[in-house]
Amino acid sequence: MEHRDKHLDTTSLEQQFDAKIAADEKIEPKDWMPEKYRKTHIRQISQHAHSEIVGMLPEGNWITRAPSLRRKVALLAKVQDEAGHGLYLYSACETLGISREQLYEDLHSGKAKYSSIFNYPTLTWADIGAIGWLVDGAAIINQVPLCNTSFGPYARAMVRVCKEESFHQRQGYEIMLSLCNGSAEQKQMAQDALNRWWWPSLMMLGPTDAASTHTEQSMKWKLKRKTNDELRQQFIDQTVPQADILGLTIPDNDLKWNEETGHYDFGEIDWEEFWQVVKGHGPMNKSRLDARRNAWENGAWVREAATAYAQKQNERKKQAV
Amino acid sequence: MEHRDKHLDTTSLEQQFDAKIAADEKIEPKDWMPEKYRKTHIRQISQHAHSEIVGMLPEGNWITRAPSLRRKVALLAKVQDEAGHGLYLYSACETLGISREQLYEDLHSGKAKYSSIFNYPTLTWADIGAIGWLVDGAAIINQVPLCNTSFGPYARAMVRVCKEESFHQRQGYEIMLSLCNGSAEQKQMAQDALNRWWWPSLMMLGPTDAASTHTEQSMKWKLKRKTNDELRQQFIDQTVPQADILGLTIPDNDLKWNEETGHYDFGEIDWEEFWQVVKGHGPMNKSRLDARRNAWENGAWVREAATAYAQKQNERKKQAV
Amino acid sequence: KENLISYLLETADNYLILGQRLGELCGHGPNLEPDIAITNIALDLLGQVRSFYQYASQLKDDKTTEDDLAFLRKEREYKNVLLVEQPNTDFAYIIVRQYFFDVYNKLFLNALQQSADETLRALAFKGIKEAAYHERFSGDWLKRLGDGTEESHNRVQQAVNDLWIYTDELFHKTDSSRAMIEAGIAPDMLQLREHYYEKVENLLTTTTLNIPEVEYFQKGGKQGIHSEHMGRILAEMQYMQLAYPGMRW
Amino acid sequence: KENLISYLLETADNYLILGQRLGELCGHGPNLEPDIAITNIALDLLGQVRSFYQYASQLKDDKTTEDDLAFLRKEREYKNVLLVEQPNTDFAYIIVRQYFFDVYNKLFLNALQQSADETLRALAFKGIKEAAYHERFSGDWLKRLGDGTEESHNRVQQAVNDLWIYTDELFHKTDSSRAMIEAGIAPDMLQLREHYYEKVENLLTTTTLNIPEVEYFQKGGKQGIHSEHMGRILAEMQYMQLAYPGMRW
Repeated sequence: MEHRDKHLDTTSLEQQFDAKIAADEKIEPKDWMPEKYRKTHIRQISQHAHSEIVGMLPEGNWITRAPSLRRKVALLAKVQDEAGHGLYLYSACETLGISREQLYEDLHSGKAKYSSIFNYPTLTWADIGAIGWLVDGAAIINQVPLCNTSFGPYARAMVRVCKEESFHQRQGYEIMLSLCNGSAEQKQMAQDALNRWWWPSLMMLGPTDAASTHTEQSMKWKLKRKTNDELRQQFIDQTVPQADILGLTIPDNDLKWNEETGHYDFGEIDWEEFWQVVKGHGPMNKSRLDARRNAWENGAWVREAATAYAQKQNERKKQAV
Repeated sequence: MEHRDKHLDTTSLEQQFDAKIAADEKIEPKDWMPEKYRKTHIRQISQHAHSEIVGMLPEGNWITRAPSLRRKVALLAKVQDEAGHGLYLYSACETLGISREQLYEDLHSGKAKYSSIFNYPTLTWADIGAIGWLVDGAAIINQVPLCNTSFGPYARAMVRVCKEESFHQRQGYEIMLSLCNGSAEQKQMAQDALNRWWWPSLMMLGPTDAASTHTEQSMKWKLKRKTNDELRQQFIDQTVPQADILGLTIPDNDLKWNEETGHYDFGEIDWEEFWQVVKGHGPMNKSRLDARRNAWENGAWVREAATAYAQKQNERKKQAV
Repeated sequence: KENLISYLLETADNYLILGQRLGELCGHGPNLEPDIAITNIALDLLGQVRSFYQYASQLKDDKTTEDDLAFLRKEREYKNVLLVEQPNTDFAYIIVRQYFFDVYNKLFLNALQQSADETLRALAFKGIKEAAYHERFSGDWLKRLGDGTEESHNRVQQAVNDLWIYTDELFHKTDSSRAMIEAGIAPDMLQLREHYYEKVENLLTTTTLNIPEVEYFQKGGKQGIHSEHMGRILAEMQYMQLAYPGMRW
Repeated sequence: KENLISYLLETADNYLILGQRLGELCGHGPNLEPDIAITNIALDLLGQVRSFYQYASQLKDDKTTEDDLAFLRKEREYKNVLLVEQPNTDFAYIIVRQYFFDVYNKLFLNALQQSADETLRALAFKGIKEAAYHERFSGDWLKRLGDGTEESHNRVQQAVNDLWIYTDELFHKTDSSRAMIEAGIAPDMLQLREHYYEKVENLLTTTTLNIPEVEYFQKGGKQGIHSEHMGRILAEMQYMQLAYPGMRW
């Protein structure tokens, strides 16, 4: 009987849970949730948080070399925003019962993933523009639907993130615009950045639907509302006219407007490269993880000092009482 | 009796030793020498060796930024020569029964000194010219007499050192000449370097005779043949016309030709500054010693590996026999 | 006017170089919170830089822009003190360098609110709240490190020992600052020197750190005689402006 | 002619960037003898750089000097392989990077002695003895570190693991090198690839080091797609030429 009750119990909890989601109500940390939901969310939110943190590195690479004070300030603020996003997202993830230390450990050991796009180097100032325009552009397309995802803390974090991301994207586009309205050398720099970031940005939207796992379940939980291929098409349709305004050429000979579908057709993506980078063989995989690990390890004594100090202060307060 | 014999013995050895020096014969490492002679030589030769090694740092600071390939190659070769000088001099010092490790330890602990001139920073490319012209110029004046000093290994090392130093000095002067024949900005850079290096170079020739210790003994042992003030006058007399050719102004309002003495009169030296730098308060004292210490400490595992490998090889050879 | 321009540069160069040093750290902090806070400080400082340089270029009235002032001077023309160009050796150095500067900066901006120059009064007013926040941040961390673990105590003591010799230069007068003091435009910081050391020494002592005994302080930055670090800071900072002269970004 | 110029740059850029990296070390070696030896290698490499660039500027016939080629190109225009721009992490990295390059360089210069281009034959002839000396130096140290202490073994194994992925790029063909191979001017290094790995793996094995198992090699340098280190190398190296354009030194 007991056994049976429990079974019934879980079933009814699960039904309530499904009903909540179907009714567009939020799941909160204290609510019951299926273990798979928790795990999937930990994986996705932490991956998202790690992407923000690792994503600070390629752009951070240009802070000391930004070409004007105005751009230096804007870039610093942008990278700082990414740290802030990391913070919201780690906090959201922590509500699912995992510690920040554990999340970092999984990042540093290579167990957790982050967006592969950050495994490419930033070679010129135009890359800062291209990342804002294309990478943040693709990120927004991925993220806007998440503002309505089922898990409350994640949805609320995404509302803040998305607001800032669109600002970053405009800023990135504005850098590209300055370059394209500048000297021939500057315009060439912009074109070169587009050439290098275009395909990786398309890959950011995930493997083709055929190769993609988890999609159905994620749709149900509103972790996904469109398929990867739909999002990719949306990104391309939105970005091509922006490139036209810049006077830049998208590095895809097969790209052309299709009157019939009302979308752009585009060329074959080199998925071999994508999977190599995911597997850790991108130009900067090692360098990015080393940088994160070094920051964490070199900071250990600082964190220990802060903890020790807080304990001492607590004890002093107690004694004073 | 025995005691008396020994005393007689030492006296006669000392007489032989003095006679040898008086006859301009060389003292060799295996020869008997008074303890004070040994100690004084260890101090002076090691100080000289340390100066070569520490002296690599201010010039080494510009290797990566040398303004042309030709200058980069020449500067690398020059700094390498200094390493070579260090090597000869440490070897000469080791013949007096002290190990290189001990010598380094004395440098790193601050017990042994090196030339204070290297405690100033190299701020512009012109400093590389000024160091060659002035610092090597003053060094040569200090060192040429040492080619005939009484201690054989030191004298022989100095012959090689002096030959290369004059080459360096010409090279430094040639850098100054290029700058002074260049743009107004380049000439100003040269003038600025002269302004900063002039007084420290004068100080390189040692405290005034009045403040100088050891001079008499050193004269006898041919560690010194002229007093500091004589050497300084020689340096000034030689350098002022060179500055004139460059069209640069020596930063000394009191400097003028004295028909009567046949020498240049010059202004008061700021000995306060000199002693501060000697005491370790120069702008770069800490930085120079840190750099040497770091190189030595970071290299410990390399030296240990080389020793371990050599031992293994020896054992293998033995076993093979 | 020449003196005012020179005084503005002398002041803002400190913010610029310290901001640049802090900018190197962005993304490499010991944790997200201090990483964000340090970037905030860098942003505040660079904001001040822009205001000061803009005012200076307005006075110059010869098409010199804020970016010309920031990026196109030669090393000998930068007037920042040696303290701010010291490297990010570890978090202890970063905090101590910051605290030594922040205490000065707060005193300075506070006094600058009495300036006879209206623009400077406004800049001081804007900056003082930020400076107070900076000092609280670096002071709090100094306490944590000083009274944290044995390791953190030793590291921060080392940083204090090494950086102490650069504090006195903050109070040195240059020809321009002297002229500005006389004109009532600049505060006479020498009069606040004692107050500065009292405050700093007080915090060090309460956090169990020793006050270094120093016979000789370093100087030179205000005369453009920098450490050998400065050349590398500039090579990186100026790269784009030098490699692509005269372009807009 | 365009292809030959491009091929000369592609070759000499390796020497330039490796020479620059080694130049950073001068005065900081673990002992005087290796310090001097490493500087010697830097000098040899920069000597080769000058000869190659001089030949290239002669061919260009448009007032381009060796220094223009060395100092005044943009990052994307440098064609060196990624291997040579890797940082001086520790002595093990320096030695492994050097050995991986030296073995290639000796094979290359040896083969270049058969070039149809007389100048290149002469450069190869001059360089081959130096290259043999370099390889002996780095190979000997690799043995010492590999078969020295446990620490040195681990460090050098780490360096081998990390740098191995940059070796394959040495053998990649570019459009220019392909054209030069067809013209009999450049050797086809791909044919020597097997020989290279045999030699390197042989030394690693005899010195008890493991040969890394690698699925994927890094590339991009020859197309001007460098690591993020390159920008900093150039900022420093180009500083004087950029800050003082068009001057003679």
